[in-house]
Order: sequence, then structure tokens, then C-alpha cells
Amino acid sequence: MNNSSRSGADLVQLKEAVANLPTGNALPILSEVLEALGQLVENGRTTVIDLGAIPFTGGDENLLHEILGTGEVNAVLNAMGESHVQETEIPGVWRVDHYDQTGETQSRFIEIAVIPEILKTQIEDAVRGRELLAERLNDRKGGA
Amino acid sequence: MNNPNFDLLMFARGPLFDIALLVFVAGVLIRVVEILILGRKKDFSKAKGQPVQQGIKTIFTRTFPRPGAIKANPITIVGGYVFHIGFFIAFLLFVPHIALIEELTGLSWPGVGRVVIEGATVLAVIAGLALLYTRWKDPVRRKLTTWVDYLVLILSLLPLITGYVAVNKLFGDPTFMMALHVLSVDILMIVFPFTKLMHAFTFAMARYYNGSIQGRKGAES
Amino acid sequence: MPSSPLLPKMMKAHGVSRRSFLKYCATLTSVMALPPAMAPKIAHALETAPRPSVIWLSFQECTGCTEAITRSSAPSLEELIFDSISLDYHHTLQAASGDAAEHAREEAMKAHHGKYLVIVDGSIPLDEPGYSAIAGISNLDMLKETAAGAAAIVSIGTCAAYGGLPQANPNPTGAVAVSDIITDKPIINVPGCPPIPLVMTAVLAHYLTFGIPELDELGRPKAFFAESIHDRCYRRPFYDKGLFAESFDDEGARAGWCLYKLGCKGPTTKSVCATVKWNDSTSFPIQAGHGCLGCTEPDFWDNGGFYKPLSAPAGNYRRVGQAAVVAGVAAGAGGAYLAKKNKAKALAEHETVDAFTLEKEEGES
Amino acid sequence: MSATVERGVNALREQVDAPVASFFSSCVSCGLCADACIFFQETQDPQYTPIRKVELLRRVWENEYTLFGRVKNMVGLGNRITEEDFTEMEQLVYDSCTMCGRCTMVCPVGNDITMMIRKMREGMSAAGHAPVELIGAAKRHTTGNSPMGDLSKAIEAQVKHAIADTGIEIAFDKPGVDYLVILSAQEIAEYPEVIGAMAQIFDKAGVTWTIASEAFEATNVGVQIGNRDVAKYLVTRVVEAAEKLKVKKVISPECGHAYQALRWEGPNLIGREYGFEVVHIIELLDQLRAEGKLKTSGKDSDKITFHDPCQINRRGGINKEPRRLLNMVAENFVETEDAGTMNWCCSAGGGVGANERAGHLKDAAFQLKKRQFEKVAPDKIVTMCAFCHHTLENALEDNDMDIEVAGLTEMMAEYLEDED
Repeated sequence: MNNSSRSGADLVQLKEAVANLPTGNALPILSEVLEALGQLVENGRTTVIDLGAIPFTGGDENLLHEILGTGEVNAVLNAMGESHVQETEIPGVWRVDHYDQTGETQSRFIEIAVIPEILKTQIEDAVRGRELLAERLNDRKGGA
Repeated sequence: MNNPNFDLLMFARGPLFDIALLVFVAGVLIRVVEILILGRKKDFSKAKGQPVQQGIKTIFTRTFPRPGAIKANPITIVGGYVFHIGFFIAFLLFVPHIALIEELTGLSWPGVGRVVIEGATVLAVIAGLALLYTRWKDPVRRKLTTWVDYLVLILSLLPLITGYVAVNKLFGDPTFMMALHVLSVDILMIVFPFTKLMHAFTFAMARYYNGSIQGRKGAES
Repeated sequence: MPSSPLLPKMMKAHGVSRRSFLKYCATLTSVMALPPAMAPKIAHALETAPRPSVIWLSFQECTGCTEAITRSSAPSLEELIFDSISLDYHHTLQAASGDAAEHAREEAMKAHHGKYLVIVDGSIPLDEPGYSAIAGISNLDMLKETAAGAAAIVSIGTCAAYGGLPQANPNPTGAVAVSDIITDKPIINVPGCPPIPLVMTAVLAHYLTFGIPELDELGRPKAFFAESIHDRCYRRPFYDKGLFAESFDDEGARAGWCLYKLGCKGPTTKSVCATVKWNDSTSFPIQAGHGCLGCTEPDFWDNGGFYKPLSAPAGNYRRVGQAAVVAGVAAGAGGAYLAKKNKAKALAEHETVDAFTLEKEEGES
Repeated sequence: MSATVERGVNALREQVDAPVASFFSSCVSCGLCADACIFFQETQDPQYTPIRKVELLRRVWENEYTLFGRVKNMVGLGNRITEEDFTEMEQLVYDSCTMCGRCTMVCPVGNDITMMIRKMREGMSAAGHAPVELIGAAKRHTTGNSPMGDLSKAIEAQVKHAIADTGIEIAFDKPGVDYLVILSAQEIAEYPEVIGAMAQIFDKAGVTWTIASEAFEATNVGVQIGNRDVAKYLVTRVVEAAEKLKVKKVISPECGHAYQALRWEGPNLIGREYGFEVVHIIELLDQLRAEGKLKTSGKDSDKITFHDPCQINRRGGINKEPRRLLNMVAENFVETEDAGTMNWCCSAGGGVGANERAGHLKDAAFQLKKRQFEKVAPDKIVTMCAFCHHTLENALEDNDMDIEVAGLTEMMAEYLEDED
């Protein structure tokens, strides 16, 4: 068999190294982000970039993170699995990563916005919120 | 509903491959057996050198051109080398091909990575095109070349080109391109026994005879 | 029959926030290769689309497709979307049976003529109507009858889409795909054995929001069937490096090397298995150490053997090869015999010359 | 088809064997043999590509010795050989080929094209298409005892001359001696000094030898024409004489094709092994040198180069021997380019020299030799083939080149150590 003398540890390393080789897709994405940031500043327009639409490896992620950095806001949503919403060191540029209940990545986005859509309270939810609050108050009053 | 691309691939891998294998194996054997049984007369002259040893030696030594030959015919010799070496790297060291050979013969060996295979393929195609060019342009080769020679060279390049396109998904449906790749190999196998492609087997016999004829006289070969 | 939007109510009933729904829609856009900006529009469309009547026909099938879409480990939005349709007939799931069940189907067909969606799983036997019939109605008749008033048909699973396992050689029932019978309705094929649940619901979501998705030449939504599994496989780097598992229990297999030599059909199989994965994105066959069988492709059962490398010949090459050796040696010997006879004749006919007979005969042209 | 055409085709048919079949099966038309050919080199005319010269043999092989060719014939795709085909090939097979064997050395698939030219000539000659000059020589040799006619008187005179010059006894038809010496007509007529030279060397070395009055001629025009019947007839004379005299060995003289004819073709022409051995004169001299029986004194101070005769070196395997000998007597020995196994032909071997029609080709071919000699600028060219000697001498003169040509045996004799 091929390369049977290789040790198991080497193989795991190789596997990781191979999986994490940068594809070179990080830099074009960043140029797109810069352009989108311009749109946000000048026209207030929001842009969402889907990182699942192109080959994007661990190596690419590292480069992206290196350049964008970590910013002031870091939110963890708990909506049918976690979602991590984090502003980068570049204000207006957000990382939005959705995970399912088992913690597997569902989708990864870069959102160039004043505030990512997902963070905003949805009116539909607020409607239910109003009902819920009213219900709870009512319970308390009734109980008192 | 059928996938016509997959059906073509299955046709090329299935019945057509069977036909190609039959024609190839039977055809090559016919020609080799035909030559061997024809034999040659016993040589009554008293041998000075060692015909058998030199015959076997020449099978290998004739692989290398004599000094000065490359300068006189750079395209043919360098192109010939690159084409043959590239073709055989792509053919014999690409793991899917090894899997095919293993399936047919039970023999298997380690393969190499895609960079090597594709590098060899590209070089072999360039070399093949150069050989086509010199066949067309050089007066000596042009006069020697028949339409079958052109056909054979083009048919030898097709598996390389279609294989490269299919693996790299350059254009066309990849399954369709893979089907074309296998088809091109089937065709190459079918024409093989009827054309000069036979040299792949008979060159060893020719070199052996050359070496043994010269060797009997104690002359170089 | 209700046709007002049900989804918001369902969400509320399940305690699912709209934010969760929005997150799901964002993932849907990513999966369907739609622009991410479409996510809120999809959400809105799903929330407001009228609840369509769906008639689910199960023919020669194993119920695996229904199982896949209904049995998630946790309550999921896939289920919600599935629940949000008005499933008026599904003889495995519905409570009614016998005449009442058939009555429900006829009712739905009448009430929503021209608007209902037909989902089919399973292939249709053509040889004998009795091979598969429901309430005395042959699959063929039921399909024709039901399809007549449908807006569109979704063929779920490879059996309905392409004939699948029942059609495998020697195809004892004369099984055919839906598209072999129905030619005058839009048909969306969602092949797979079974299809990925997310893909089934995403296609439904797409149909509900934007209508028929863009299809490839095999009737499959391009969003899910444009790329081969091989292209997106995490083991692809090993293929490129020439590192292949030789058996299911060797070091290479344990190290996660490419499964090509073990018969993986990834290179010729189009599906998003390698990216969307199964069981809530946990894994997919190749990740579990088994090659792809190619189940989203027509005739996958007969395409040369599951454990045979894709490059290996698929026919009777062993017998052919042996025959070729025998035939070649025999014909070669025969040819050589003729040649030797020819030469012997030539030698026998040799006309001995001397220096004085070397010149050409007189009177020659 | 006329009788002679049929005779020619039949002769080709007789020549096909496994080597021929493997050669034609292997040729990929790469054209590399062209550059090995002196006639192509000097004319750049693609028709002189060696492999093209054996086309008729290829057709016979394909049509009659391959199953696929037979099938092609049956469906009417065969290509019958005609009188015109033979006529067309004449100038390729005889005029533009000296059977020098360079093409055989360079063919990447190992085709012995030279051997196939030899076979082609069987067909050509049987079909009546051999050059008239060679046929004339064959007639003279058949009726007389050399291709130049009857040389009995001449050799007697030359031997007498040599006896007078050297004072050594040379006996005709002496049975039981070790060696039978045969000579080429060229030597008898043009370079008779070689007889005295051999007498002196052999006398010193204690070698016993004789000349057969019945068979003193070594050349065999049958081999040049490429006709096995004629060649067999001529070689039989030597074989019979040698066996009658019961010599141990026959010495093949300084003549290229004679060496091929006697040593390598002869036994196969007569269909049996000889009752004696054949040795080339230079092989013998080198052997005497090794045994200490050939000693020289003094050296030639001229700038000397060596011309390798194709049939003796490339196709005969005698390569190091002449150089070892030459180094004994030459102070200033220089090699030309390609010397040794890949040396270029003198330009007129293989019957080309006798063929008037080929005159211009021969002259063109010599230009290559000329350039090589000019590069080295020797005072003297030594060789071991009387016909090369003859050709070079004439061609040098035609090209106004003042270079002396000498035979190696003669040169060795010149520097023989005087016995005290």
C-alpha cells in the first residue's frame, strides 16, 4: 500500500494541513467587503456575503480574522441553535455564523450593516411579546 | 428517465470496452504471434560476439539517442521523449488508472498526486502537438507520413486531452467528458493492432533482432 | 379546505421565534445558492403564501423518503414547513383509511383543481397493474388521474424521479419514473435514496415562494444538483495528492484518504451531500467511511457495481479477455501458418539465377 | 505480371522473416534515419530517407505475411508490385545507398534497415533491376576469376614481384598451411604492395600461408548486387579451395564487403558451417601484436587519421584493432569527427562506386568526408579496405586535396622491426 510507513500522527497532521490550506479566496472577499462598506457609508445600503457560496477553508478564515479583527459587540443568539453575531474591528462589518442545535455550522455570513437584521427584534415576535407580557402581568395581578 | 451522459459512460466502460479489449488483446496477440512464429533461419556463421546478450542489452540501450542526434532532430527526439514519458506517467501512475489495471490483472502499484499527473499530461500534449507540427512541416517526415500516422498521433492525444478536461471540469458536463475520455481510450485500443501503435510491443523484438544481428559479428548496436 | 397561511400560527404554537425562522431562511438562501439578501423575502413569502393543498402518492417505494422528511431528531423548521402545507392525502400518514382516504383525495382534487401540488414517491409498474395498487386503483391510473388537475409534480426520491431500485435490472415490474408517464405538467425531480430532508423542504419552500426552481437536464433543481459530491468532498485533497484507501480497514481508510478505489461514485454524482450533509448536518456517507453509491443518479443500482472503482470496466471483461487471448493466439498461429506456407512456396518456387540471367527478360514493357 | 517481375516479387517473398516483420511493425515514420544517411545529409532530398528505400519489401510483408494485410487484399485494397515499382526503386536501392549501416544504428525502435536493403536487392536483382555495371562484373567474375575479368596472370606477376622485393618465398596452393590468403581485385590491380607486406609480417611472425590459384579473389559482387545465387556461386569457390587445401583459417583481406560475404553471409549462402575459420587481416595483425609476434620500430611523423570502412567496423565489429596497430606506428594520430562505429562511408561502397548513374550522388556524398578531413587536415589517411582506399584517393584528387591514402597492413609492414 501507498505510504504505509507513515505514522498515524503524521497523517492527522497532513489531513489538517491539507484541509486548512488557504484557497486564496479571502482577499477577494475582503475587497468586496471594502466596497460594501463604502455603500453603507454613502447610501446606507446593507450587504450580506455568503461564505458558504465559495470554497473557504480554515486557512482562509484565519486570514479573514487576522485582517478584520474583533470589535466591540459580541452577541450570542439562542434561536434553534446558537448564532454568533460579532462586530469586527472594522465597525459596520459583522460576522454572522449560524449553528444548529447540535453545534454544527449551518451557514456563515459577513454582513455589512449598521446592525445585522437577525439582531433586531422582529415585530411578529414583539407582538407575541406583548401578549406574553400582558399575560404574565395578568397572572400576577390575578394572583395578588 | 436516463442520464444520457452516464449512459454513454456506461457504454464506454461496459460493452464498448469489452469490444475494445477483445480487439486489442486478440489483435496484438495475432500480430506478435504472427511475427514470432515466422522465425528466422539458423545462422551458420561462427559467432564472434554474444548475439543473445547483446540483443537483450540493445532493447534497453537503444532507448538513448546517439550523441548529436538531439541537435539534428530536437523536436522529434525531445518531443518523442516527453510525449512517451508524459503519456506513461499519466497512464500508469494516476490512481484511477491503476485501479483499472488492478481490476483487469490484479497488479497494483503506488500512484502519484494530481500535480505530477497533470503536469505530465500537459507536457505530453504539448509534445504531441510538436510532433504533429514536425510531421507536417519537416519534408522528411511529411513524405513518410500517411494519414494513418496523423490519425494515430491524434488518437493518442485524445485520452490525454479529454482526461484533463474531465478531471479539471474545464468545460462540458464532467460525466460526459469522462465518457468521452473512456471512449477515446476504447477507440485507441481498437485501432491499436491495425496501426503503428504496435511498436509499443514490437519495438523490443526489433531492438533485440538488431542487437543480436550486430552482436553475432561482435559489432556495436 | 383551509388555504390561509398556517405557518405563523404553527410557529407560535411550537414556540419558534421569527428570529429563528429568519435564521433558517438565511441558511436556506445559502443552501439554495440564492443571494443572502433574499432571506427576509423568503421568510415573508413563506409566511404569507396561501397554504397549498398537497396530494402525496406513494407507489413502489419503501417509505424511506417519508421517513427522512418526518423523522428529525429534534423538532425542526423543516418539519414546520412540511407541516404548513395542507397534506390532504398521504396514505401512510393520514388517519383515514379505505374509502374515506380515497374520498379525501378525490375531494382535494375537486376543490383545488389546477392548483394542488402532487408529491410522488416510488416508481410506477407498467407490466401488470396488480403489482402495485391502492384501493383497487393501479398506480398508473392513480397517477394519471391525480396529475391531470395538478399545478406541478414533485418526484421525491430516485424511484419516482428515475425509476430507482424497482427499475434495477432485470426490472421485474416494468417500473418507470413519473416523468416517463406524465409529460404535460412541470415536474421537479428531487432524487436521492432518500433525498436530504433539507433539500426536500428547501424545494418545497422554493416552490411555495418563487414557484418552480431552475432545473437541470435531469429535472433536478440546479441549486442542489449542480456540483458533484467529489468537487465538494472533504477527502478531495487526498485524491489530489494520490492518497487512496485500499480497503475499508486499512491505515488509509482510518486516515480518511479518498475512497475512489473502494468504489466511491462521488465524481459522477451530483448532490449537496458533502456540504449540507445528513442528520442535522452531522455526517454523510463518505464521512462515515463508505463511498458514495451515486443514489441521486438514474440507474445508480446498475452502474457498474458499488464497490468497483469508477474507472474499472463494467462489462464482461474477464471472460472477454480470456477469449481474446485464445482467439488472438489461435488466429496469430493461423496467420503465421499461412505466412510460413507462403514463404515455403516462395522458396520452393525460387528460380535460381546466375550472372547471365540477371538482366530483364527481352520483350518486356 | 511478367516473369521477371514475378521472380523479383518471389525473391522478396523469400526474404521476409521475423526480424523483417518486427522491423516493419515497429517503424513509426519518425524520419530519424534520414539524418544518418550520407546521401540525405548532402542532398537534403527526403526521398533518400533510408526506410523509404525498402518500401517494396514492406508491401510484400504487409500483403502476404500479415492476417490484416490478407484481409485488405481480399477486399481489394492490396497493392500489387509492378515493373514500374521496381524501376522507381532502382536509384533508391542501388544509387543512393552504400549499405553503410548508419541508419541501423540510429533507428530508435532498432530496425536493421541496412539488412533490409540487402534483402530489397534480392528482389531488385531477381526482377532484373540491378545496375548494369554490377551485372557486368558478375558476368566477368563468373566466367573469369575476378570481377575485373581473368586476373590469373596478374596475380602470378604480382606475387613474383613481391618475392623479388622481399626475398620471401610465397607458395601457391600449398596444402596444410595455417592460412589461406585471398585478395580483392582492387588490391591485385591497384595496391599489390599488400602482398609483400603480408609476406614480411607473416615471415617474421612465423605464420604459414598460401594463395589458391583457383580462388584468390575475395570480393563477391553477388553480395553487392544482392543476389544470393550469384553470391553463393562465388563464395563456393573460396570455400572449396580452402577446404581442399585444408587450411585452418582464411584471411579476409582489406576489403569491406568481402568480409561480410565470406565471414557472415557465406556459411548461410551455402547452408552449412565452414570447415575452417575466417579472420580479417587486421584482426590477425592485432592478434600477432598481442602475442608479441608483430613488432615495429620507428613511427611515421605525418599527421595521420583513420577511415573506418563501414563493413569492417560498424557492420563488422573491428574497431579497436586498427587503432591499437596504428598507435604502434603513427606518432601523430588524430581522429576525425564521428570516427569509429559511426564513421561516415567513403561515399562509394555497396556497389555505388561501380554504378555510373550514381556518380553525382557519390560526388555529393564525398563533400561530407571532405569537410571532415579538412577539419583534421591530415597528411595521410589510413584505412583497411582497398575500395575505400581507391574511392578516397580518387575523390581527394577530384577535390584537389593533397592527402596521401594508405592501407594499414602495408603501413605496418613498413615499420616492421628489423631482425638482428
